[in-house]
Order: sequence, then structure tokens, then C-alpha cells
Amino acid sequence: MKSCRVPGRGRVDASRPVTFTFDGRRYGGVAGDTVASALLANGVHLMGRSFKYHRPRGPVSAGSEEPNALVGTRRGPGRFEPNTRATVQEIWDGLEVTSQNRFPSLSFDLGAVNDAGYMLFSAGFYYKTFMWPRGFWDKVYEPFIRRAAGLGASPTEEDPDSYASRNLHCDVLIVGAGPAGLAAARAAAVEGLRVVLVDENAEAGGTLLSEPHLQIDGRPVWDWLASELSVLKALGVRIMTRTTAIGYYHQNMVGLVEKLTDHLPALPADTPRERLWRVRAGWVVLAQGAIEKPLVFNGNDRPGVMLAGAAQTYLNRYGVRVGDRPVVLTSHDSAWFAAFDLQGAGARVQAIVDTRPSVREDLLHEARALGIPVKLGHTATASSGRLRVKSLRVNPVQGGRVGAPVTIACDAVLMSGGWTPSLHLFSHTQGKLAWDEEQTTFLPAETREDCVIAGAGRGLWGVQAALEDGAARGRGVAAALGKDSTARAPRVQGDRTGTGITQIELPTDLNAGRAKAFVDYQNDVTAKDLRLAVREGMHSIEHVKRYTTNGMATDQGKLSNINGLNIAADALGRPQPQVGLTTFRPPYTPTTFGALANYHRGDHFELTRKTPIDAWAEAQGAAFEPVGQWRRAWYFPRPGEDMEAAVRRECAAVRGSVGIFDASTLGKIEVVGPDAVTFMERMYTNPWAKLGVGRCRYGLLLGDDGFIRDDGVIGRLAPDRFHVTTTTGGAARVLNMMEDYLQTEWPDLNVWLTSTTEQWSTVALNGPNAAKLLAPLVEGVDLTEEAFPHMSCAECTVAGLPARLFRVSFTGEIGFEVNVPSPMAMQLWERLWQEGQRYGITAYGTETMHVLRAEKGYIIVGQDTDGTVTPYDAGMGWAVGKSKPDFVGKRGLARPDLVAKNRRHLVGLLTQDGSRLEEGAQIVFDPDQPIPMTMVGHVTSSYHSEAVGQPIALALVEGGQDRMGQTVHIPMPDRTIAATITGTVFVDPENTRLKI
Amino acid sequence: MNKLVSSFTAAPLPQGAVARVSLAAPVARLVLRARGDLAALNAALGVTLPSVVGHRAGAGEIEVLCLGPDEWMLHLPPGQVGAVSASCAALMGSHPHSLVDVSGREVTLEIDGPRAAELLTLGCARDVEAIPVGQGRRTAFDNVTVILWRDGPAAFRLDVWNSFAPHVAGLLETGCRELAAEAA
Amino acid sequence: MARFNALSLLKHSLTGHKNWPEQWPEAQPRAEYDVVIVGAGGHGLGAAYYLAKQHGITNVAVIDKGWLGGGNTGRNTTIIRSNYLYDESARLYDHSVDLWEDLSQELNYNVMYSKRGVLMLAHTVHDVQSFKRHIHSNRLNGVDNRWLTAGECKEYCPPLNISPKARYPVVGGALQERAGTARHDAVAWGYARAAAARGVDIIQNCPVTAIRRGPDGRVTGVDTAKGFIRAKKVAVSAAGHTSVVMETAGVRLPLESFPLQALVSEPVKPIFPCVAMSNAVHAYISQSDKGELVIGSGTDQYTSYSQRGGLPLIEHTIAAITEIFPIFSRMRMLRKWGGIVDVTPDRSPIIAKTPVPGLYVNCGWGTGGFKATPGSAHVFAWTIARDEPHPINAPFTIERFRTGRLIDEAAAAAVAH
Amino acid sequence: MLLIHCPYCDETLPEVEFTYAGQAHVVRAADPASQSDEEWENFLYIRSNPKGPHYERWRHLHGCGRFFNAVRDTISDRFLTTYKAGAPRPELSSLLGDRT
Ligand SMILES: Cc1cc2nc3c(=O)[nH]c(=O)nc-3n(C[C@H](O)[C@H](O)[C@H](O)COP(=O)(O)OP(=O)(O)OC[C@H]3O[C@@H](n4cnc5c(N)ncnc54)[C@H](O)[C@@H]3O)c2cc1C
Ligand SMILES: NC(=O)c1ccc[n+]([C@@H]2O[C@H](COP(=O)([O-])OP(=O)(O)OC[C@H]3O[C@@H](n4cnc5c(N)ncnc54)[C@H](O)[C@@H]3O)[C@@H](O)[C@H]2O)c1
Ligand SMILES: Cc1cc2nc3c(=O)[nH]c(=O)nc-3n(C[C@H](O)[C@H](O)[C@H](O)COP(=O)(O)O)c2cc1C
Ligand SMILES: [Zn+2]
Repeated sequence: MKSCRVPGRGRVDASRPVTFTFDGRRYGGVAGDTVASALLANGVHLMGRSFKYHRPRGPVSAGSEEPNALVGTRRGPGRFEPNTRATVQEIWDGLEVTSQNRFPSLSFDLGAVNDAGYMLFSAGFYYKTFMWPRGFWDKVYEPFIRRAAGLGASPTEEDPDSYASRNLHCDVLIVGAGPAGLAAARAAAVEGLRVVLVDENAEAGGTLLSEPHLQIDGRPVWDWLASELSVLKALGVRIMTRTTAIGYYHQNMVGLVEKLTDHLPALPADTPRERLWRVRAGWVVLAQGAIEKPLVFNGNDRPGVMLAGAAQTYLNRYGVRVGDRPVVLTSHDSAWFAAFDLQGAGARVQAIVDTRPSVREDLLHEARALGIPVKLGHTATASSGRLRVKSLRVNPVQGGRVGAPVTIACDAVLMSGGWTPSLHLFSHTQGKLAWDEEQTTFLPAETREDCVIAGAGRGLWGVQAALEDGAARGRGVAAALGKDSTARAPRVQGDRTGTGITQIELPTDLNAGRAKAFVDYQNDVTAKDLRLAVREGMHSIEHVKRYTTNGMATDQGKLSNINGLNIAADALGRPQPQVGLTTFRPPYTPTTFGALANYHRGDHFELTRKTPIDAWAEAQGAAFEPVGQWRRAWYFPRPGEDMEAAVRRECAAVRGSVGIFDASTLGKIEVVGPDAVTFMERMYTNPWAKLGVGRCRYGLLLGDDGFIRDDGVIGRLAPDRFHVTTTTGGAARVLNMMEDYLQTEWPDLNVWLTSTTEQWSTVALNGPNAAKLLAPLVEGVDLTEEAFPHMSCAECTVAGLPARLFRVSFTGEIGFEVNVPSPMAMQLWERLWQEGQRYGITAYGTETMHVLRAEKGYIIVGQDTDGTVTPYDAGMGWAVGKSKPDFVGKRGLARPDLVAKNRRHLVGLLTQDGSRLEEGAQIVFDPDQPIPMTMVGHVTSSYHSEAVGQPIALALVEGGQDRMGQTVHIPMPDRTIAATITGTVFVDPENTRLKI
Repeated sequence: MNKLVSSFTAAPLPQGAVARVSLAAPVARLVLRARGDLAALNAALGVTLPSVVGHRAGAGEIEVLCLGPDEWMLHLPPGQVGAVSASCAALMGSHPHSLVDVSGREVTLEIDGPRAAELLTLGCARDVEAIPVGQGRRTAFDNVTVILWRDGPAAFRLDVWNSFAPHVAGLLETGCRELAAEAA
Repeated sequence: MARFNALSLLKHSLTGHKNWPEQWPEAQPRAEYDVVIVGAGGHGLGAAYYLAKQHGITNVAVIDKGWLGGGNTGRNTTIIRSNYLYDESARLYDHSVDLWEDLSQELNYNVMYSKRGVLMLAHTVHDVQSFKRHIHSNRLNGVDNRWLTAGECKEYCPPLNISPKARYPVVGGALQERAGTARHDAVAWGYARAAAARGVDIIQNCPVTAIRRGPDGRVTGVDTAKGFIRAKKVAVSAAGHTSVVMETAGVRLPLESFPLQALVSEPVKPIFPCVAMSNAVHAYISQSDKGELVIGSGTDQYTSYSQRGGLPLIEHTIAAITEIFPIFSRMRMLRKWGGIVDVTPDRSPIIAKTPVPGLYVNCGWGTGGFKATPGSAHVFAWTIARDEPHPINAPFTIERFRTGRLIDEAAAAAVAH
Repeated sequence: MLLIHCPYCDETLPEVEFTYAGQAHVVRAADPASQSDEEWENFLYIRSNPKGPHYERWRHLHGCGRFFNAVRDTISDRFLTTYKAGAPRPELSSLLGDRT
């Protein structure tokens, strides 16, 4: 295989060979290579295919702006990713690389027929066709279009890697470790300022890595760089490489993604693949540099056509000569240096073709000295070569007229259309840009963030200028942070500066309408497409972008936006600043989902709250259900039991003897203070003033719109102390709402709220034997009907543990809720379990609790109510303290629609054929009406009831409370079920079972 | 992830060279709410309640952290709860306040080691280093409300509600391993 | 209007596409219009089209502060469905889906309405109850929507993780097969082109700064960056900016404007066949015809007009996506952006006359008004033309917030999009 | 992610510690019963939703727990000021400075 490695050049380590595969074939590279540099070193330019026309493509850049050389990369099972930029991915032994968007192979791709149909596939063609015949869209056209989608293939396996994140605070964050960033870091690293310097590349240095001929402060640039980096480290600067600033968010928060393992042959233990850093910086210095612009001409996309600066980087940083016989095509001085460097590395530069009629004398002089032919005032009008460029067709241009062509044989075309500052992160700040007519480019102007730009990122040329600007910006930032910095930039020798002009499409003598002059390489957007869009009325640059997809590829317009703007402006006949750029948005370069999800995967996606009894339930084989963040025991199946059987057994056990239930997840709020009762009066619908100490009451909480928000039993422990319970899911919400009213509406009240949800774990005992089981264990309270009637509460000792004992029932049976401090809950549970054995105590879960409460007509907020239900709708007018002057929701309840007739009321339903209704099923009065039917309600709860001997249901039905005994119909897909409206209480309406 | 489920049995926690996490011995915790003249409460508690959010005070075995303009967290030996509660209760009429025992609500994780502060950056968005030694803050760790006490440059305590502790400890454990790998 | 079809495409390709006419002219405002519509989003442009086509009112201007379609129409995740709970909503959205079916032909512009099916994932017992309620209600309203078991969900959407061990295991889903997506930009362009062809002026880059009223209270026109424009009727469909515009006419609305973010991945070969939504974790995903995964997020917590949005929300959205579709963990986010959505207290729109004679408003679509574009535009045009609501939008009044007669889809099910 | 100054803690902290709590200075009438339906609608639902400075409430949920007021520019999301609940509503002119 041909080697294009130039001995002695570059920063790669020739003594450390690395082997990898590309489309199954083995290639050798060396440590420090990227996939692109290693393939180029092997003479391989063809690395990908474009999106629409499947044109063969090679790398056009040497960095993260690459649109063409996108590959798939794999590291064993589960570790595959598409669309990786070959110009960024470092190689390691065993890396598997594959090409994409081709079939059957990269060099022979059937999809390339699209290229032949090029004239048909003009911008936006799909909006104009595929409409007839009408039925073809779903069956023929759309499937066809969809098959053409995408570049690489999606991963199909779960990702075995882990990802991480951290927060980082610093005084100064510097993005980009080129000369400007380095100098800014040096200047800012004074008097303990915390400075962070990041660069996306494997090593710091930026352009310095590609300019080995320089001397700084009299030393070879790379020596200077090495020592400068150690000085910065010694000054405490945190230098992060392989770290991309992906987005600039509000108030100087910058997101970084650090790549930790993608470059390593073996994965170290306990090391995530990537880490997301959320950096909050006092000041941000953007020193991102500039990006070179391609020239737009017919055939500017063949493998071997690349940016001149990239060729320079491949040579000087990677020691790779991208062509032996390159042609340089440029409108800017900088490409001349590329020509000189390549010539100096053994290439025979076929010509320097410059579009400008004249250039600096020293450049001409050096070209002459090196023996490079020069063609000034020329254009390029075509190239040839299928999988690699073979020649370039160039013509002189005079007075706007394109003269006769000559064809220059070559194996690479190194082009430069000048440079454009990297404005991406600055634009994320919604910073304003200013048009610079001289450089025909936008430069950063104002931003509201505490942010400055340094170096090439604001249009400055040359390493000296970058260093000086960086140092000045660094000093400025230090001054803004109250520190005096005196750092000065070092002196540079051998600096090569330059200027150029901006071109739109290069002039041509061929039919411009047929030219394949690419602006956005990946999306195959040509200059012609842009002009077509303008012609069709797309006069906003945003329309042009969306109509042509220019700038929407994975490089996000890094190479195409400014060329696109210039061409569109020309087509519109308007100056560029009136046309404007499209918006740059995060991320700066595509960012893995893994890094963005970081720790929030699996168990940590959302935490799971568990009660102290949870482990016991798990050991018993309980099935769990999620309720808010909690997981709760749902039912406790015995071997061979399904859910229905288990629930049936659990229900029977509670009604027959005694059941034990973990109610610890109930929200609890301690309301304390002299104004506690006033507060309760205002928050809840119910009256509280007369509730005696030691008594409890069911409380209903509304929003100020009058709809039910929450409920719970509330005990009065002292005149100035209430123990409030809330629903499991509502705990945080209710506390927030109470704090809101207290702090905002009634700040004068002397009352305070403390969450005790997790202070107290709650064990509920229910059943005819509950009191018998509990009484012997209780000290301080006499568990008789007289001394401790239903709806009592007390502080006492249970099983020797300090407890708050409530006599309440959510099942209709004699019930107690024993609250003990959470650390003691398991002790209590086990004691009750042990003592309960003689009563055949049965643990039950939330499902049984739901059945038993439904049999008694107790509502579950959020199931039987849905945010549109008033207390009256729910049949709980009794809970509303009508004589109270005000409570939250009272005024809302009086609104016209809330007092209207025919609201939906909560009622019971018994099916006439004894079948069980489906929760959510809709109810109608007239089963024979056509669709759309007039629906009058829905089933909110439905269970088989062992106690009733048939299924029962709760439902919201229009005017239901006035329709007792009437029949309603529930149309199901296969049949219609008739049901009778009943009251909501199915079991023991007189509450006789509640008595001890 | 089940380790701290009941939160009260000291489970093995990560022990790294650069950062360690361990479970602190149980302590009694009281939430005190009051406003206005605090002199009487100070006297009853035997400690002057700090009035700046985040500031701490201590006397004997009582440790107080000001959490809000009218809110304090008290850590004290379990045996002293009764006495403290009683002396405060006696003031209820003259100095309205709220004292609630939350000893069972949360656990305390101790975090130390040279990179303890960095470990906390896994979950804390605020600048942990900026909390002065000897102070504390209520803050969020990966969206979980926690109370962070800074006892030394590299020594912290983190109070976490029981049911959130496994999640927090799990993340800290991951972080300890990452930091150890980084240091290696 | 020059016809768009395969033949014309072929013909133009032979002449290098040099002769395509403008899809809509760059109109300058005239002194007076019968109707001025504020906001050239899908809803505003659509209303202009139906005013012209169905009501013969062609002396119409649609005025936008920026480029047409550049509001939420140009930045939404394009989910189209009609399986809403309440009769009022089901009727409105299903009317819209009916119009979607033929929209490409109607407009002679391929809007690529793709009936790939919308699958809404249930993760808890509560989700199941809620989705079943929707399914039953939809069936009786004649709206398609059916229940799938977890296994059937996986079959319909292979990238789905249905492991019962997941933090949010999939326990089933509700599938509307006729639901899907469309090319958002094409909807705006198609309506613009078809409306312009019927004489409607589309005036871009022209912010409306105030609505003017006469001494009798009636609207007289709008002040704009290009001067005062007289109008007999003014109709506002300015999405996130509705409050700001309506305030100038003295009308205050129950609206708050929030940033809503969305993002796309790098494009990949077809992997995701449908639209999947999980309200429990706030994740909405489909794959575009170009190959990107299009992912919707939730609103930021605070009101804003900044279109900037924060990183934590994106982190959460992506975490939710990788939780439910773990194979996407190594995919990459390509771009994220934000829109400003106007949210009503009941998460249902307002399409109505206002207390100001001659002033109409279509707003409050929050996170889900793209799907309603044709239907809403159609009934809004009716309301403007006849000065009375179409039966379909009659319930979507402003007054409902006073009486309490809300259409509370959110309270009923916490469903978005 | 915004940075928010809590007037109670006197610290400027990341948004994740706070929750947004809607428009500020929406007063719940002392005697709601006296309110017309329209007034109650205003209280419940009608919001200013301005493009520009917005008087709004936040809660330092994960910190001191206090609700407080803020003026934030909804175009830039920048806070012009934050102040304690009950403190008078600051005049915009004093926040924006002299712009002449
Ligand atoms: C990220 C995101 C995802 C979404 N996902 C979905 C989805 O999946 N499915 C769905 O159905 N919906 C979705 N939506 C909602 C949907 O995009 C909107 O409801 C819908 O597009 C609104 O259309 P519109 O025409 O009313 O508004 P817009 O398209 O926003 O148009 C309003 C126009 O008014 C203009 N305007 C504003 N003020 C003025 C003024 N003063 N003068 C002149 N012009 C003015 C604006 O410039 C804008 O062009 C999403 C929204 C967002 C932001
Ligand atoms: N003004 C111009 O048009 C122009 C053009 C080409 C080269 N130059 C030369 O560029 C040099 C200027 O130095 P400089 O320091 O301004 O730029 P630089 O290009 O040397 O350094 C910028 C660095 O920032 C990195 N970077 C960019 N975006 C990043 C992100 N989001 N996250 C992480 N890293 C990121 C780049 O990879 C690069 O390493 C001089 O040598 C100058 O001659 C200037
Ligand atoms: C459905 C849909 C698909 C999109 N696909 C892409 C895409 O492939 N590439 C891209 O760069 N942007 C894509 N975008 C985003 C747009 O570039 C742009 O961000 C969005 O329209 C908002 O506009 P703004 O970012 O200019 O404010 C897409 C947007 C939508 C709504
Ligand atoms: Zn605070």
C-alpha cells in the first residue's frame, strides 16, 4: 500500500504503529492519528457518500467541521455509533470503521443513480410531486422517500458504556486552546482566579499544532507550547482536552462534553465514556478560532478536493501529504502557505490558481523560488475523477469574461475561499453580529453575557495578533474580576499573515444551470439550489435554509452558511447584512445522548422511594406498583395465586379478621402554632375550630377554582398542633400550596408547617380483630369504643415504641393507623405480624385497599376525581363548612358552571348482568344512538367485590345523584352493558362494623 | 440500589483514597420555627440561634444551622430531646414557635477525603467550595433536597430524607469510584 | 397558480429550473383590507386561505413580524393526532385530521402527511385508566384509538424497551393509526402559496405594534412597522405573542407564554416507524423523512419570550428517551431549538370572537396546535367571515374561564401534544 | 439555567434550587365572597404575560423555602431585581435606570 507519510513531519509518534480496519480491510496508522489522517497516509481519500446524490466523498477538513468523511465506528458488541467524523476520531488498535450510505460498497454504490437524476432532484422537489395518484402517497411514495433517509445506521443494541456529569464553577472559562486561548489563560491566571481552558482536540495548541515553522520567544513553537502548558498548569489552570463546549446557556453557563475513552484501546475501569460538565463561569473567553471556507465551483466535492488549511494540518500535525501533485485553488493568501509547505514536503504543486488578478509580491516571489506555477485571475470550472480527483479545469477571467480552459492533472485540489470566525457559541448567547465589509464576514458584536472574544474568532490574523489579543482579553477579564494582570504576549517569529477576497460561485464558461457546485456538501445543496429557492420566493435566508436544507447537515453550516449567505444575497440583490445568517444553536458539535442523559439512566433515571417496610414486602414476594416516586406493595401473591386471587384473599382476611398494611407513603405535615386552627379553617373546606384535641376528621382540600385537589385525615394533637395527612402523590404539592398561601396571603399567621412524611412510618391494621390485636400492645390509651372511639388520635406507646395512634378506617372495618418514627417501623411491623398470627393476620397491598375503600364509597383523589370535580359532584357536600366566611375554593365553587344543573356526580354502579366494568368505560343514557354518541360520564373505579358478591363500580354520571335506581348503558366494542345507578356505599352503610 | 432502603442499618459505603462516604451515627433532629425576639428561645435552648441563613452555632452537644429566616435545624444527642422540647413548650404562650421532632426523617452521610468537595459536584449545582467551613446550606443534590454541613475543607455531612438516601448514596458511590480511577 | 406535479417538475428540469414562478409574491401593504390577520403561521395563513376559498373574502392581508412560518409552525415536532378526551376537542381535532388527509391535493403542495401512527405509552395503573378512558370516549365519538399490550407496542415500535425491570416499564399503549406527522414548513408554504394565488397579501417582516379601535370600540386597523393599515376586521393568531398583541386592543387573556424546546439527532437510516409519546416521562419521538430523530421536550418552568431554553430540560428529555429507547444512547443530538407557546389554564385553545367588535382571536394552542392547523384555520375563517363561531369551535370561547366551563384535557389526563 | 438571587439567603444560586411560582402581586381579595365572577376570573386566570419586565414569584424550594418576588426581563430572561415578599413593588424606572 502506498504511504503518504512524510518522515520527520508531524506530531504523531511513528514509533507506535496502530492497526485498525476500514470496511473490513486492515490499515496501519500511528499513535496520534485520526481515522482520516491514517487513511490519507495510506493514500485513501474516499471515505463516504453524500446524502442525496450518493456522491463519493473524501475529507474536506481536518477537524470537527467535517461534513463528508462520516463513518461508523465500532468497539465490540453494543459499542457502535454512526456518523462519526473520521477527522476527529482517534485510532487505536482494533478500532473497526465502516463507511455509510452506500450499497453494496463504498466504491460502487447503486444509490448514485440519484446523481444522474440530479436535475430532477432540485431543491424542494418533493413538495411539488408525489401527490398523484392520490392513493400512492401512503403505499408507494412515502415508503420510497423514507428508505432514502439518513446517513449511517442507528445503533440497535443497548449501550454498555456509562456516562457522567459534574458541575464546575470558575472565574474564567476559555474555550479554545489556540494561541488566543493560551494567552488569555496566562493573563487571567492571576491571584487565585479559577481558570479553565478547554479544547476539543486531543491536545492543546490550536493552529500552533499546524505551524511548526514558528518561533515564539525565540524557541521552536512546539517547545514553547509544551513549556507554556506546564506553566499554566503550575498556575492552577485547569486544562481540559478532548472537551467540546457544546452550548452557551443563560448567565454564563456553558455545557462541556469531555470524551474520556473513545481514543483508548482498552477501556479503563470505573471510567465513563463521556462526562458532561455544567460550567458556571464569571467570565467566558471565546477563542474558538476561524473556519476555512470552501470555494464553490463545479466539481468541488470530489475526493481529493479539500481545504488548503486542512492539507497543511495533515502535513504539519499528522505528517501526511494529502497529494503528490496537488493544485492549490484560492482566493486568499493563506492557501499559498499550504502550497509552500507541501512543496517543501516533497509534493510537486502543479499550480497555484488564484481568483485574484494580483497578489502580494512576496508570495509570488516564494512561489517562483519553489518552482510552483502560478495562475492569477483564474477560475475553476470543473474537475474530473470518479473516486479521486484527477484534474482541475481552470480558465482565466478577464473583465468578467471567462476565457479558454486548461486542464491541470492533479491528485488533490487544495482550496481556500478565506476564513470565517467561529461564531457559534457567541450566537447561542443571542449576541448581535456586525457585518465586516472588508473581510466580508460577520464578526461578534454585543452580547448580554459576560463574554469576550479573542483571536481569529473576531477576525484577527496571525499568531502574534492572536496572542496579543488573547493576553489583552485575559487582562480585561481579570480586571473585571477585580484583579490586576500584567501578562504580556510573547514575540512570534515567522508569523504568516494574509488577506483575501470573498467569492460566490466561481465564474464559469459552462452551463451554470447544470453545475454541481456544492455549498453544503453533506446535504448536496448546490449554488443552483440556493438560487432556485430565491427565484421561487424564498426571500428570507431562513426560508432558503429550510427549502434547500443548506446548513442543516451534521456540520450545522460550519462550512456552508457563509457561502450560502453570500450566494443568496447575490441572488436577492441585497447586501449580506440585510439578509443575515441563520441561527446557530447548540450543540456546537453533535453530542451523544448518553452524555446528555449521563447518570440519569436505569435506577437513577428517576429515584424510587421505598418505605422501611419495603424490604419485608419484597421478601414476601409482593408485587409493587409505582405511586408518584414511591413504589408500594400492590398485592402479596401466594404461590400459584394471580392478582385477582390474592386480592380476593386479602379482602376476605381484612373483612374476616385482620389485615396489616403499609401506609407509610401518606404525606404528613405538622401544622403548629397558635394560629394553627385558623390556618386549617382557611385551607380546608371543613370546619376545624370545634374539633377536640385527640380527635380527627377527614379533610378536603380544594384549589381556588373550587375543584378537589387532595384529601386526608387530620388529627388534632393539641390546641395548637395538627397532624395532617395527604395523599401519597400529593404530599409535596400540598405542602407547597400551603406554604404559598401561608407566606403570601396570610403572612401574619403564627403557624408553621413541617413535613413529617418520613418522620413517621404508618402501619395500618384493619378488621374486626384489629383492636383485639392492638390493645395489649398499647400503653397510654384505652382502646375501647368509649375511651377511643372512631376518629380519635393520641400520642402513646405501641409495642414499646413512641407512637401516634389514629383510629381511622379506609376499609369500613375497625381500623388503626400506628405512626412510629421511621427507624422503628420495621420493629413495629414485625411485632404486629408476630402477635397477629393468632388472628391469621394478612398483609395486604394497595389493590386490596382500593377494593375495600370502594366498597365503602371512599374516593381516591385522582382516580374518582380528575381536577374537574367539586365536593358536591363527589357527594361530599357534607365536608364543606358552609357557614365559614371563606376557605380556599369557596368562591370558585360559586361560579356559574360549578353550580349548574346536570354536573357529573359520583355514584355507584351495579351491572345488571353481574359483569365487571372497565375503568375508563364511557356511559350513555341511550344505547341505540348513532356515533358520535352523547356520553354522560365514565367509570372511575371498578372491582370485583367479595363482600357484595358481584362487581361494583364508582362512576361520574351526569345528574347522577338525582337518578338513583335508573339504568345507564356502557357500550363496549363487543356489547353494551346495562347498569343501575346506586349510592356509592356498597358495604355496611350504617357503619356498624366500625364499632369495637 | 437497595442498600439503604430502611436507611438505618449502616450499609457498606464507598471507601476511596480520594473521597469516602460513611453513615453517621444516629442523632436527634429538631426543626425549630420562630420569629421576632428569640432571646427566650435562646435561653431555653442554651444556644444563640444564628440569624443568617447558612450560619451555624453550637453549645455543648447542640448544633444549630439556620435554614431560613425563621427556620433552624437542631442536631442533639437523642437523650436531650425531651428536656429541650419541654423547655421550649413552656414558652409557647409567650413566644409562639414550632418545634417538631424529625429525628427519624433522615440520615446523615459523612463525606470526606481530599476530593470530597469535588465529589459533591456530581449532584450539587451550587458552588460547594464557596460554602465557608463551619457553615451549612440546605440545597439540592440531583434534585433531592439535602442539608449540607461543611465541617472542614474536605469534610462534609449531608442530611438526606430516608427514602432519598439510596439514590444520593448510589450517585456518591459512583462518583467515588470515578474519582479513584481518575486519581490512579 | 402554476401546478406542481411530476410533469411540471420534469419540464422545468429540462430548462434548468430557471422558470419556476414565485410561490408567493413579496407583498407590500395596501391602505385597507377587509380582514387583516396578525401572524403568518399555519393558523393565520390557513385562515386566509379558507376566507378566500370558502367565504369569497380575498381582500385579506396576513402580516408577520418575521418570515412566514417562522413561529411555532416552523419549530414543532409535527405530531398530529385527534384522540382527545372531551367531545369538544375530539370534534375539533378530528375535523382537522379529516382535512389533513387531503391537504396536499387541496393545496397542490405536498405536505407529506404521514399516517405512521401515534403510540402513547402507558407506564402505570393510572395511565392505563386514563388511556382506556380516552379510548372508550374516542370510540363513541368515532375517533380511532385502540389499546395495545406491551408486546404489541414492541411489535409496532421495535426500538421500544418493554422490560418490566425498567424504571418506567411499559404496560401498554394507546394507538391512533391514522395519526402521524407532516412536513411543518410545507404546511405554511402550501397555505401561503394557495392563499396568495387567491389574492391574499402576505406581508412579512412587518411587526404589528398595536390594534386600533374607533370611538365606537370597533377595530379600525393595525399599526405596523410599515404604517397604519385599515381593516374592517382583525384576526389574531400570533401564538406565543398573542397576549402582547391583544393587550393593545385592551383585551386581556388567560394566557402565559412558555419556551418549549425540541431537538433532532443526526440523521440515520430508518429505525423508528411511528410516533411514540410518553407523558409520564415527557418524551415525544419520531423519525423524519430525512432520518433525524425528532424529539420533543417539555416547557421550561418560567414564562419567557427568549427562545433560548435551558440545558437541564434537554438532559431530562434525552434521559427519558434513552430510558424508553436504550438503543439510542450512542446517537447524537444535532440541534436543539425553542419556540414560545401560549398556554391557557385548561390547555385548550380559544377560537372566538372577542368583546371588541371586529376582533377575533385564535390562540392558546400551547404545545399542541400544529395538528389542528387545517381544522382550526377552517373554523376560524368561518368565525371571522360570519361573525359567529362554527359549531365546532363554539365551545372554545373566552367566557369559559369566567363561568368555569373549562375543557380541561390537562386535568383529565396530563396529556400534551 | 438561570442564576437567581434569593433575597432571604442573600446568595445568587442556580435555578435548580428554585421553582417558578407565576405572576407576582396577584392579590387574593380579603373577602372573596364579594368578588364578581369576572373579578374571580381575573384572580384565577388572567395574567399580564408581558414581553419585557415581568413581576413574578419564585420559591427557593431547595434552600430557605421562601417565596419571594422578582422582576425579570422575559426577552433576555435576566433578573432586574429580586425582593422579599411583602416588600413594595419596585418601580420599573428605578430598575432600568435612566435610558434617555
Ligand atoms: C418545540 C415545539 C414542539 C411542538 N410540537 C407540537 C406537536 O408535536 N404537535 C402539535 O400539534 N403541536 C406542536 N407544537 C405546537 C404548535 O407548533 C403550535 O401550536 C402551532 O404551530 C401554532 O401555530 P400558529 O399558526 O398559531 O402560530 P405560529 O406558527 O407561531 O405563528 C404565529 C406567528 O405570529 C407572528 N407574530 C407574533 N407577533 C406578531 C406581531 N406583533 N406582528 C406580526 N406578527 C406577529 C409570529 O412571527 C409567528 O409567525 C409544538 C410547539 C413547539 C414550540
Ligand atoms: N482571522 C482569520 O481569519 C484566521 C484564519 C485562519 C487562521 N488564523 C490563525 O488562527 C490563529 C488564531 O488563533 P486562535 O487562538 O484564535 O484560534 P485557533 O484556531 O488556533 O484555536 C481555536 C481552538 O479552539 C478549538 N475550539 C473551537 N470551538 C471549540 C469548542 N466549541 N469547544 C472546544 N474547543 C473549541 C479549536 O479546535 C481550536 O483548537 C492564528 O494562527 C491565525 O493566524 C486566523
Ligand atoms: C421537524 C423538524 C425537523 C428538523 N430537522 C432538522 C435537521 O435535520 N437539521 C437541522 O439543522 N435542523 C433541523 N430542524 C431545526 C431547524 O433547523 C430550526 O432549528 C428550527 O426550525 C427552529 O428555528 P431556529 O433554530 O432558526 O430558531 C428541524 C426542525 C423541525 C421542526
Ligand atoms: Zn433562599
